[in-house]
Amino acid sequence: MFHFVRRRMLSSVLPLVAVLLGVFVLARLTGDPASLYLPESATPAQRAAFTERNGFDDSIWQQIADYFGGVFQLDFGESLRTGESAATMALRAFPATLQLAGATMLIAAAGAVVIGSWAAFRPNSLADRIASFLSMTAASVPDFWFAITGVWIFAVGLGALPTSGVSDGMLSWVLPVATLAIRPLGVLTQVVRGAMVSALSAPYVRLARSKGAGSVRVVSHHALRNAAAPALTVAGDLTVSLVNGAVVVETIFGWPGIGKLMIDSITGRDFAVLQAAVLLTAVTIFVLNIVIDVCYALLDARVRETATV
Amino acid sequence: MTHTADTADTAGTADPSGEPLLRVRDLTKTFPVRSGGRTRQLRALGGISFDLRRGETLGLVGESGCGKSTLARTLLMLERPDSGTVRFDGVDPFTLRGARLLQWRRRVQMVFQDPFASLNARMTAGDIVSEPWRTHKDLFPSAKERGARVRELLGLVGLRAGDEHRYPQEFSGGQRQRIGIARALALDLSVQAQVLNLLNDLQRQLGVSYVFISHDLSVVRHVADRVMVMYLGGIVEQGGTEAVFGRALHPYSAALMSAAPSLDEAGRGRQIILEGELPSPLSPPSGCRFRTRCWKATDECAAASPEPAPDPEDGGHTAACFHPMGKEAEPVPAGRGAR
Amino acid sequence: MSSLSDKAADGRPGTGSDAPAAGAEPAAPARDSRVSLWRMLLRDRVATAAAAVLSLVVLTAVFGPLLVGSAATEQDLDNTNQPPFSFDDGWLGILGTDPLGQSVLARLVVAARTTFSVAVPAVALALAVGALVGMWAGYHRGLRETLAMRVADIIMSFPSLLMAVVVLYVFSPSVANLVVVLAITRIPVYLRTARAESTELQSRLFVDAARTFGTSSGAIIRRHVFPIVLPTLLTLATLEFCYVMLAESSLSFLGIGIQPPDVSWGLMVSQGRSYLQTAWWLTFFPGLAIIVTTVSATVLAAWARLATDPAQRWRLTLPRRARRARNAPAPQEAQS
Amino acid sequence: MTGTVLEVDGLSVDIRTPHGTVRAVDKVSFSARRGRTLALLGESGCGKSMTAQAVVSLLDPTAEVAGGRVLLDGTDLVAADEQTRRAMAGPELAIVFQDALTALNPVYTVGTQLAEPFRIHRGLSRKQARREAVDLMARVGIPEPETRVDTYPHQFSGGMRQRLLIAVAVALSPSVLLADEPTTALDVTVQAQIMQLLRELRTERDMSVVLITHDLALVAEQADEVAVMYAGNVVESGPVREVFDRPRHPYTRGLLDSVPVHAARGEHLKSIGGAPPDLHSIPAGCVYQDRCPLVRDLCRTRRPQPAEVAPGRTAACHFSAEVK
Amino acid sequence: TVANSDSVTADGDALRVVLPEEPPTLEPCEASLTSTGVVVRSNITEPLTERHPGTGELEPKLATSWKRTSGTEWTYRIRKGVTFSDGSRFDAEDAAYSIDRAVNSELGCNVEGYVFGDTDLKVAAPDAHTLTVATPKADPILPLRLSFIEMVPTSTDAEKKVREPVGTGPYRIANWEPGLRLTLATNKRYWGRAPAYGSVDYQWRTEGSVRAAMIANDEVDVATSLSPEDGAGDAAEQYPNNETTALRMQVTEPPLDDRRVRQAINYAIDREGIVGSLFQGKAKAAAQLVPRGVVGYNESLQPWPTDLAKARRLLAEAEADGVDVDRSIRLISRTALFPKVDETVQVIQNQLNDLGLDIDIEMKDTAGSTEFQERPFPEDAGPYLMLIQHGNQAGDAAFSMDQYLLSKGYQSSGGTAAFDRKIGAAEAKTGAERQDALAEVFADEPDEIAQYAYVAHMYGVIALAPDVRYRPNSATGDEMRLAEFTPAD
Ligand SMILES: Nc1ncnc2c1ncn2[C@@H]1O[C@H](COP(=O)(O)OP(=O)(O)OP(=O)(O)O)[C@@H](O)[C@H]1O
Ligand SMILES: Nc1ncnc2c1ncn2[C@@H]1O[C@H](COP(=O)(O)OP(=O)(O)OP(=O)(O)O)[C@@H](O)[C@H]1O
Ligand SMILES: [Mg+2]
Ligand SMILES: [Mg+2]
Repeated sequence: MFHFVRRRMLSSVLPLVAVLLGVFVLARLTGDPASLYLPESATPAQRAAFTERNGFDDSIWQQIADYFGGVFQLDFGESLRTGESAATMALRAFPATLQLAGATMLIAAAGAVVIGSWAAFRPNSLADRIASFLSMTAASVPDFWFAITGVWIFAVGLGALPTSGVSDGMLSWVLPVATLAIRPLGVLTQVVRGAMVSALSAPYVRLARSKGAGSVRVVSHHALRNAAAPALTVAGDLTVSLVNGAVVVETIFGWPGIGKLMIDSITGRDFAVLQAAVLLTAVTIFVLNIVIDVCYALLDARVRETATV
Repeated sequence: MTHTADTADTAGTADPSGEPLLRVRDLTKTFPVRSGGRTRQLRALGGISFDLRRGETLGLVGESGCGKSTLARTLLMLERPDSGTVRFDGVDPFTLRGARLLQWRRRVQMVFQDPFASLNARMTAGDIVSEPWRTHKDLFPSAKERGARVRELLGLVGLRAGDEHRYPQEFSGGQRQRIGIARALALDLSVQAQVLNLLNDLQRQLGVSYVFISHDLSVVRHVADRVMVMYLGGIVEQGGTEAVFGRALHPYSAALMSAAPSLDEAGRGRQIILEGELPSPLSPPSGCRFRTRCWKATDECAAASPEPAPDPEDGGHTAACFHPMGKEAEPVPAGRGAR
Repeated sequence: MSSLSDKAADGRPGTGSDAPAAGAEPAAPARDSRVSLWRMLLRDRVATAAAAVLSLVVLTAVFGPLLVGSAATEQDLDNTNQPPFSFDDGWLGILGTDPLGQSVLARLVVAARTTFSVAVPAVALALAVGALVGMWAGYHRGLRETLAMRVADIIMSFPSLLMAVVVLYVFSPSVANLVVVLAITRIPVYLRTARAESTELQSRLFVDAARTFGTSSGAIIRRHVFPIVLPTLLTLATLEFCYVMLAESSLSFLGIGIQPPDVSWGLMVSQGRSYLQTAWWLTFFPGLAIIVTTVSATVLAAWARLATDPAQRWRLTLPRRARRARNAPAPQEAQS
Repeated sequence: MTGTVLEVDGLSVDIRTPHGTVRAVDKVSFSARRGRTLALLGESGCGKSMTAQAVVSLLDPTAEVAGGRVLLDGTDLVAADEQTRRAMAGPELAIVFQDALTALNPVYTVGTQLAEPFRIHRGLSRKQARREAVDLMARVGIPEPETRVDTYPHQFSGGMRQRLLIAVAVALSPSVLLADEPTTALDVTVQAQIMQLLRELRTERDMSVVLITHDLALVAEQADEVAVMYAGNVVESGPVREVFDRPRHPYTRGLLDSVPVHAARGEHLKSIGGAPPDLHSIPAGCVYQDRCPLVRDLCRTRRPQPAEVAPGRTAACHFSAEVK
Repeated sequence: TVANSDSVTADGDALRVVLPEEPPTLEPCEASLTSTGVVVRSNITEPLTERHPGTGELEPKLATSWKRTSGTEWTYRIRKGVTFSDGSRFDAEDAAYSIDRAVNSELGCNVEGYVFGDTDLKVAAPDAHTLTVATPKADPILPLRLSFIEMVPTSTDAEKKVREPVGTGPYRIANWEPGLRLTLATNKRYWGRAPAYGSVDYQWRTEGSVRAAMIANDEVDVATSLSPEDGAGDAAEQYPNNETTALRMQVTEPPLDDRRVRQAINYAIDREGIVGSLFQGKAKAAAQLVPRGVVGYNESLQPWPTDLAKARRLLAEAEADGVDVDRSIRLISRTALFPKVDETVQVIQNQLNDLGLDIDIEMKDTAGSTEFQERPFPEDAGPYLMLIQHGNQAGDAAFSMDQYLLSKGYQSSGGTAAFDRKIGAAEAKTGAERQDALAEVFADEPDEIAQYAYVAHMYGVIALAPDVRYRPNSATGDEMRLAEFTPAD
């Protein structure tokens, strides 16, 4: 297992470099930030000074070298917008996103496992159909619509929750997490249901029943672990998109996360911050993918032996 | 329990004397097995040599996991051997490319061991049987012809009209096996209707050669001209069917023959029940592979591995054993599970 | 010994030389297991409804714009934000009007076409590329697999919004560019799934069987891997279809999505967002359209997945029918 | 009959297919006695596995019991509620499935799976159950059980897996063990080992074994009684020796004749012409009529019911006396 | 309702404000950026003089008096007894330093471009309470310009912009948790009257309806930049906000280089329709670039009437003269420029399409639109119309004209030398003459240049909790003076 993780990590180094390089190049394709940050009146000399100060006048190779040199020291430069260190800004915003993503996936996964298994246990029953319908609907609700409606119903209408912000402890989490979780919950429920339906008709389930195992035991001990792999793949993809920025939710609820930071730095052509944020999320995503692969291996001994990196 | 019939068709007549159709020498195949971060070599085939003559049926028997399927898969180029040579009509099939490879593919077919897994569950029986023609498009250009041909082939193996529209899981295990046979025959242009009572019927007419792999010794005895007995990746005994079945030289062969159940009490001799499992191919025993389970084993067996030696009375019957079985039934030591 | 061994002997003694060949036996009544999909669909009420809704939506997308003509862009500033369910302005006003006095119904209809012309090609493109590369990588394994997976990692860890902003900044927003952006960012989803399944399938015996007749790897992928992976991918695609519609609306929010006067459901939801308090219908109906369309597509995909899998097909029989069958007289008793 | 633990009486099983419901098992009756082996013998597809699955109430969702009783020590399992059935599954009634090689759950160690019956029925702790699992593994002849208990199914060879499944089945010393082709995928040496194991366990625990197979020789060697099935019907039953020495149903006769053991190499085997009827179109009258050498008009109209042809023997043939 | 657990609000002495976005920085020389200025100006830092949003008159702040001491020089008397919140004294030295830093340095301050262009100032502090500022050319409104410069102590970094400045204002920065909240506390050393609220807590939410919901849910006391639809209900207050929307036409590109086409566009736009339906009367159809209250506003100008027939006639004439009126024209604007910008753009597009032009909408983000909005304009952009919103924070039309009407103005697509001279002459005047001359420029623009199709003078919406008193004024959007908020009694 250790071997596997190490090899997997090594094989992620090059892609990470590619991501960093890609961000560098792509960001620069969006135009010169000078016009955004310099006053309209800026003289050519001022423009030149700005360009020089930010190193935009060096040859592209020099810039790339400086950039990667900085990356190794976790120095991404300073934000054009705020003047702060880009790395600081990214590191400050990231925990909020991770917490949000973590809570969301926890709830979505738990809900999906319970609802999905329950629906799969009696395929085509009324309960199954209702659960399936609801999960499909959940998967297609526009999130900002859900969020704003939620704010007006639960915060303003019922007064049960704060509208937004992070200052009300657990209550502050309810609406953002609900908004974020609704689609993953819907999608995962469908995946779990599908996987459970097949797992429940597998020969080992019949063997378990022949030992006198009851329904709960059959589902929880036998089918679930076998059904976990496809659910894990999808859950991974969903988590990735959460880590990559829950822009809408962070924007609406004033949640100071990396998604909002990224979008602000994109619209603000704030390359340094963008690069720091992308590196942070990319590393997290790579780690996440490795964790998922390890989970596969933990779930199923056969994977341990055949896994290629 | 049968499994593989590698039907190698030569489209000629049986010619037991001439150059062998298939000549295999010193074939070895190991699989890398990863465990605990370490990669170990599993020796599935450890130096296999034999000839398959034209029009001959070669029976291949042996304990589960001894490498029979691996040998068949290697002959079919589904696995690449580590060393050793395969000559088919004097040509090494592993060097073939393009049209010549396709031509070769037409001539060698395999019926798979596992009738559950070797048929694609999403294809109907008809699709499965006609699948080879999708690669070899020249064979039956018209759809109508193909349909008729599929029905004919299915009929040959004892399925009925209308069955070509059914899916594998709607057939019983035996019927699935027959679909596999029909598929293997699909590329054989000259198979005619009403021929497949026994595989050797076909053989008689077409000179098809078979490598017939089976756990069912009575069937092997019935169809094979010659028999090879494998144990742990190596051939321990080979010879004419009657010679081997009549008087097994190698203790393993003897145990194998004795273990087969028999319908009539008279034919039922003392069963030698081997103790323990096949030793791990990851760490085969030194010297003779069988010595760990052999009641005749001596120090000599651990020291050196026996070479195939011919039976003094029958040159075509060889066994790799230092202590071959004698002519008379030998007493099997108690505690060895004899019944 | 083993005489009626189904495994070995059945091929032999079961059919003696006296066994008639196929032609000789009276043709059995057609027991074609490929029951007409159509009939199976009609048997499943929910799936039928889903298919009907989906066809309606597709027809609307194709022919609807012809019907409503230019009503979708006919502004009427004296008649803005009219609530729905009133016939004062004729049938086009049934779903209310927007802040420009345009008919919400007409816009929904026109938006259906735009939405489809973005979402369908985007999903199809991502599906095609992801599935092909994924199946190829999973089938061949080794370096090719590692390579494809790492490329997928790269795309995944790239903020898709950045990609969108860049592409649309450099090439200006158009339906085609939108499609390309949305497609590229969603490729990994299909790629990973296709790879996982194809890795498993390539070791199956029926794939080996195909290899023995010299079938090329491309043909094996096409014939054995693809049909088995496809249902999973289609299920995924319906979910993605919805995702793409929503993603397109967030691009609209940033101003780099569909540009007015073109209109898509996502754009409608995004634009109506600021009127949630005063004109709920502006977001409700397009949101409903998205939900109804994806739910129908998902239901249909789930159904198709079962219907095209011979081993799963029985599930489409309702449990109620089964119970009735239990009480019915056995067929043989009826005969004898 | 004395010592009868399992009595199957008129059991029928229906399967739902795309073309309607078919009857795969039709009013099958047999009984199994303590300490004895009953063989259920029949051609592939004749309904043996269906019968076994119906007995343990573990039919596929497409199939269901359409009638009859399964009496286990007097309790009718068909009528019993889920609770009762579950309580009996394991300590009273156990089964080794035909698709045994895939029946072990690939993601759990064999130890966990072997321990499960003890955890469910005896409420043993994890540790105690593991102890029992190790003992069981030793009992079915798996070397080094202490280390192998923590390994996964795919690390075992086919023969060992088969033994593990038998171990699961006999864990709680059931009164009845149904073994559905337990050796199909195995070579004869392993088959012999497993048969020996079953024999020992049977004696040791005074079990009743129902051995399902298509292998006549195996039946001859292992079973005390046999029930021959054809197209979902039991066509003949009785003590093995008697049935094989003097079959009273033409199908049994045909089976015995087609065994290749006496035939010389290359010679045509005798075989039963034709194929079993399609389940969708089982003829009225005798199910064997299309392949029967003795067929008369009567056979085409009336289905023969199993009738006692000798003490302890039944045959379902109008002309059983004529069978040679 | 959930009690807000915020400690600062617990004593009831805090004002809670929600803004649309977090100030990227509080650097005073960036205060002409709306999101920075609204927090900083006159709250944390103060200028020498301050323009009264109602009267338009300059009022003393950190300067007690000022006068023109020569053609190009102005002299300020600096207020005594003022200290910065860090305790250091404020004197002319600091004032000179602040002006130097903002206008003459390489910092690239926003205020520099916004107010001074490329003019450099000569600043001197002859004694602790006297400040002189000289311009190369005579500038009658220099005090107005200088009122944009916030005073900082000499200890402020000269090389780098600062995020958290020290100032003389009634409040100081108490705590800034980036991304979360910004808290201001009263400056105990403040020279003026202590403000009513002991602390101010800023938060930010992008969605207007969420800001409105926060008011409804009593989570904040003040919500800014709302749109009437956001649902603030009775809490909402509308006010004319200084901003004017207009369509700038690229006068160099055919067919927009033809004045008849530009006039046709002007005739085709239904301003009353936009104002009436889209803005529900909360705006005023515009005939010029600045609203009432700005020096130079011309009372007598009437918006262009909507006359589609005439517009079409003009267009036909142009076409007859070989102008390629079929060329497709881009209609560019910025997302979220003002509430309902999307709708406005669509209406305009629709009306221009009716006229017979081929208009394509392109909504861009800030960076993207800036490129088209400011000189140097992108080459090969083709003809385009730019929907802009201009807010004259200074109260003098000269600021608008320099940028928007001069032929080389940073945001002007062109003009004529004659017109440039007219503007120059008007800007050189003072007093009532100045008003008339600037008004004259606005009156002549449609005939001489017709670079713009003015759309509307805009209104802002602010929501206040019932227990807060505040009267929004035209400057509220850019400079929200916290000292003007008082609790209701
Ligand atoms: N792909 C593989 N990787 C690792 N080991 C393998 C692989 N294929 C086969 N083996 C091992 O090689 C040996 C020979 O296997 P093979 O399938 O040839 O046996 P067999 O004689 O056909 O057995 P059976 O009678 O059960 O079919 C076994 O120990 C098996 O575990
Ligand atoms: N899903 C199904 N659809 C249609 N027919 C089925 C299905 N499952 C089983 N059958 C049929 O039911 C009959 C009885 O099957 P069963 O599995 O009991 O046979 P068996 O006697 O165990 O055969 P084998 O020796 O091959 O295991 C067979 O004819 C089979 O074709
Ligand atoms: Mg094999
Ligand atoms: Mg069976």
